[in-house]
Amino acid sequence: MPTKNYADAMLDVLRTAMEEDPSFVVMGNEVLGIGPEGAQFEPFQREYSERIYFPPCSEASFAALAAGAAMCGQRVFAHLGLAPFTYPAFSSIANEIASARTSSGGRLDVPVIMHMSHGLLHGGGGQHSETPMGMYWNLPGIEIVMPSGAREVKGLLRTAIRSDNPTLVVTHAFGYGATDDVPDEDYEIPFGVADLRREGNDVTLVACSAMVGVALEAAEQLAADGVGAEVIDLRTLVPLDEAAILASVAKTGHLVVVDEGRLRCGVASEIAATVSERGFDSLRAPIARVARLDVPVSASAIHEAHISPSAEKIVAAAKGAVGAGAPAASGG
Amino acid sequence: MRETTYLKEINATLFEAMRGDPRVLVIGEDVAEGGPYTATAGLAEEFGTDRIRNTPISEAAICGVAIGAAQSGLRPVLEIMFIDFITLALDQLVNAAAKAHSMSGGQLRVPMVLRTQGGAGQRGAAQHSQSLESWLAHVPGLKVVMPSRAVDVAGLLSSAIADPNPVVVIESKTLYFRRERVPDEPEPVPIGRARTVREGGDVTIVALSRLVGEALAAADRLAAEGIEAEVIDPRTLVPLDLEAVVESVRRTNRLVVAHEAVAHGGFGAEIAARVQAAAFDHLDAPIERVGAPFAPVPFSPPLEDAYLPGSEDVYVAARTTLGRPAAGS
Amino acid sequence: MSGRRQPPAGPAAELDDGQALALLATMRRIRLFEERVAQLKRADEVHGLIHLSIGQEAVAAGVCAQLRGDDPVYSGHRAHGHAIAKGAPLERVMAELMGRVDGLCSGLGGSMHLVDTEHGLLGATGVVGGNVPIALGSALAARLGDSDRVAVVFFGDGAVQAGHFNESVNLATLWGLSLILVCENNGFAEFTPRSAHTNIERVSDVVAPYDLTRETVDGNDVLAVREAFGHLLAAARAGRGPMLLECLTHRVRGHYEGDPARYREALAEEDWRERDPILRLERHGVAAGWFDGDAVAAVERDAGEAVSEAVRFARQSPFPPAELIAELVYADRGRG
Amino acid sequence: MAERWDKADRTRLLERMLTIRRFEEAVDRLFHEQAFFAHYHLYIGQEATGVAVMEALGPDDRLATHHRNHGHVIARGSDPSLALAEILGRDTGLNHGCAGTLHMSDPDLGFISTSAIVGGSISLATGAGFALKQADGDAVAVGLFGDGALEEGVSFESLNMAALYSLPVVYVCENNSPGALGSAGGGFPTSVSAVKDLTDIPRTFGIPVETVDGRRFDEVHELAARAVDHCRRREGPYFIHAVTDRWAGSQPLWPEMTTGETEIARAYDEAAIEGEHADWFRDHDPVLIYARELLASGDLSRDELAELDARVTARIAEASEFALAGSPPAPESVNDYVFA
Repeated sequence: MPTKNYADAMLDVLRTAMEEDPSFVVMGNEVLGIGPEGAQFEPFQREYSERIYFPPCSEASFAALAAGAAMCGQRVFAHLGLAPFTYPAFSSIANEIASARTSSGGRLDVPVIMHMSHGLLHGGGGQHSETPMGMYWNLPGIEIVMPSGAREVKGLLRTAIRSDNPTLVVTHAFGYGATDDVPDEDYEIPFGVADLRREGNDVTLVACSAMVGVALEAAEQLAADGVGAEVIDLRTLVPLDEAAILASVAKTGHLVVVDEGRLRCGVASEIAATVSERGFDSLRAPIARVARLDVPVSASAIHEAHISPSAEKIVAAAKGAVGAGAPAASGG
Repeated sequence: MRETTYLKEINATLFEAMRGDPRVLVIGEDVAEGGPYTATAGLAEEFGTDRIRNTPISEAAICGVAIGAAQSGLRPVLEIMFIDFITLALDQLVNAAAKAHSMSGGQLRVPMVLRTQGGAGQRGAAQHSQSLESWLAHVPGLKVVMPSRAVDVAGLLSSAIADPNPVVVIESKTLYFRRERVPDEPEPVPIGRARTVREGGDVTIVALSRLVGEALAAADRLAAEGIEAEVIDPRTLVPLDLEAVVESVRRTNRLVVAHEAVAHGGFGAEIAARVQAAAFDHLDAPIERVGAPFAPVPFSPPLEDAYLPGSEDVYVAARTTLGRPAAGS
Repeated sequence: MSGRRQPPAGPAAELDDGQALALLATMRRIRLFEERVAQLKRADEVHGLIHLSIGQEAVAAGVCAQLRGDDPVYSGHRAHGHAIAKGAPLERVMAELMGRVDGLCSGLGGSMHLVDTEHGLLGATGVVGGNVPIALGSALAARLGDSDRVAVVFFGDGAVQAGHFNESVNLATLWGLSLILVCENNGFAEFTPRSAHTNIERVSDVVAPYDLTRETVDGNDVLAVREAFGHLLAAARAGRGPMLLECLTHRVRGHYEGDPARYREALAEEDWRERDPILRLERHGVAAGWFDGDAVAAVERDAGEAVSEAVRFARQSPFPPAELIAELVYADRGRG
Repeated sequence: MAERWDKADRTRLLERMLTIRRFEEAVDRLFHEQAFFAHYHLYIGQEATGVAVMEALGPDDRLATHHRNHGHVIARGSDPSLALAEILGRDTGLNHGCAGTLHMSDPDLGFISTSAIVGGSISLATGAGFALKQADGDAVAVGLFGDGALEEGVSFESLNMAALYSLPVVYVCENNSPGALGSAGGGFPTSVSAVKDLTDIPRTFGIPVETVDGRRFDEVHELAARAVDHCRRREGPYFIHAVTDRWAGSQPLWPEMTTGETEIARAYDEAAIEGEHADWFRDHDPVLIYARELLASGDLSRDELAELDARVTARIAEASEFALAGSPPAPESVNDYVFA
């Protein structure tokens, strides 16, 4: 199977969409991130120059523009940039896109594909390092996709483009160069179906996006210490595969939720609350959340490491849970 | 004791703050005319339109103005007419106000207050009814308060204006006009302290804003059935007085968290996640969360009524957590 | 569109020899500082996204030379030059870029978020145009405090396409605040030429509906920048504002360090020597007899030493303690 | 252009304007009878603009309207019964009661999502124009909004992009601020814009723009037809600035029918025009202005006018009955429309 990076995987899907749908449009600057992979866009750009737009610094407008076009049946892949740059577009996303279908009584579909890059950038500092999924998923009406690798990028993006709902496809800003074995042919990964990446009997590690890799690394370390960790890649946050998490917790009795977003009111909070409610009888120890510390991101590498979830922190949280020692319930 | 309303207390607090401190100014759409709910009525007459500044419908810019004014020594109180419109100012609030102190290594301070109101119940449909406190609580650097009664809105707004940080005061439009009796000399309400509204030993109910009243109504109904509920109003979401909740749960061993916002990803999830960690061995039953379903706020009255959590939902949740489900639920 | 309004008459900007040399020194310091930063970035000694203003030094120098220490200044992601020109110590700027505790922001802000309240630099933002309304707030504070401080905000031409820019111009005009908008129009918004972002060629035309006082100058001519800004500043100081100064300039480097900048042609070396604002002032100053070749060489030598010293200073400064970040979330040191 | 209309056309157009007027009066009446509760915005005083713009459009054109949408939906031809049922939150309404007054839309007639966020309709219409330009054909997009929308940043962003990409969007700014509370202090068009002439904003972007008296059907229609034609020919966007005197009964925040319901006899009987708002009925009411034109041209007799009014009134009475009789949506249906 060919080895491809995120950027290849995205281009595979975008190319197919361009071929299948003559009205498909790509809009956005640095669609494949701001790293060296951006160069991979060039042949694609030459080939489809008529249907590729580089919009002005007008996030509010071009998010709504993509949605307005979607309401007329056109599919636009709108790359909104880094996640913190989507704040200027928040009204368009929250007020216009998320509620349009409900507000029309189901008479209007908004099949817009919004794409953004998220995560700690190793020096991105305060305004370039956001992972605000805790905010986006408190917003009914949008499907949220967080691929953990190039293989997932390809399958999930394909599903997003075919979805009749607004989708938010969130790739890690550092991931574009990450490679995987990715088939050449098109395939879809269904939404709402988590991927059991590793089996284990002692503790469940739930993660998405780049944190899946970190959780797998932690699972290796735990295995060396005799703790069997099960790793679940959520793949989509909305819809969320609660059943997969609950089934795993029923087996292991212990849960560590890993998230690169912030702790308070983050993705890990909702998952912890849900499992503590619906998996109450399975749980043998408090659920631990390993998430980003609740502070603005500092430009300092030391601070960034201090606030980031890491394999070491996951291992400590998992051991804390399994050992039923002190509850490991804080972030960072 | 005197009779007042939540809205009158906001107005009176602004008058008091402006009289006491010439650095305080009020900025917002239609504020000089009093705003749609008259929260700022009369201020322009006393303090002039230099300090009570009407603005264009430009939420992003006016939030930036408040930040810059705060960084430069003023104490702006910015009104965003509906919390739904905070989305338009979110970049300024998240990327600038919340981070300025930290990013500047402590050099800058942003002592601004953002007053806004949220909640449904007035048939405002999907864009004028939301409860978005969880988003704001997700942003480190902001403090977030959510008063549930007149005396608290006065106390918390006053504390917010005095605070050296950006504070978001989320009012409830459905509480504005309710008549309340308050002491003539109310106690100050510090940011970060919960209030035990009702004591009880059987179940703890943590409720936000409008749901405090609903929780009390549920508690009365439970009391009639021999169940004593303790009702706690955190009043401040950030920083959260977690200890008050955990202390109560250690006694009652059961917890219901109730708010009007969408339950999924709501502030209730945060409380539940923290309490299950801090009081795992004390919980005798799953924490029950009461919140809105995962759908935009619908317009139609029966739909909106069904959508909005109320005392019935709190009651059912309390019965459930006690292992004594209400009939028919 | 209605014709451009004439800038208000202000006192003519007198320039003495010392001031001319000071302008040269500021530009040279910025240039050498940034060239060093580019090296240090490749060596991974400075961190994060780095945006250099090489080629645009005349704007920072020409504007800041005339400001008072208490005039609030705001900048964007390309802020090194503005910070240095406004008086921020070179070594503390360098330490900030290297993430050290002696940096301007104790290492928490980094390249895109330089703040130096002591020298009136109240903020730099990584959000395009995000500081324009904030600068307006500082101008409002000056007005309400009966101060004649003038707020200045630097931004690139890309910021003009963001909605909050237009909202801010409207507000500033409506309230008549002493704010000077300084646009560095380098023809590129991030990676894209201006023509791909708007049909409006000049930024000064964007604000035409507000009948704002506005002026467009050659931003590579520090004397022109200084003179035009001097006129605007005098009027703003007298309470007449807001105003816009558009400086047409040229960004030599890519959008950020590491940007392969394949989207445009590099300027030929010869053309660049013609336009380089530093060489231009050197040529002009020597010809006009303001200073001689020795003075020019001394400026370059001093700047080089200052930069080397800044690097030495920054390297010996420790990284900030991990706990600092939690302490600085709230001004009252409380945690959320 | 006026001569292109025959008697039947002009009667139909007046009927449509009057339908909006009677519809809005019914909305206000039903609100005061507590048949519904919501923050609502009436279109009274702007009927000629809405009807003229819709008349210039074809069936494939797309529209984005805003919080003051009732008149646009009716003018485009939606069934008043379904529209009123929507405002009353009934399952029988255009949007199953999910939209109400603020978000009402009729996708079958080309409406996309109706935003109640100021400036939202400008950005969504720009998107519709983007899609229509990509598609074959000559359909155009229309964005309807008030003058306040030009204070929001998203509007500038959208106009810039429409000009840049040469999108077929007709922007219709209905400036109803003259006479409004905010302008009392002397500011025009609103108290909170520094722009002396709003048309300078689109002009800056190179978008053709014209101001028109929004009370005059023929003038608005002539301009709208030109604007639509410009967009059909794919020559880029066009901006219509239609100025109406704000209906005297309207308060900026909460509408009040201080003018009372319109007596159609005011179209011909000067004696019927009296009271505090006589000026408005005499000089500014677009429905009466058009009715007077028809009476003067002989297209309509007084009896025919009375008959028309009776027909419209009966139609709206029927709509009210339909709306009131409609069943509310099932509470569970709140989950039905979130996702496709």
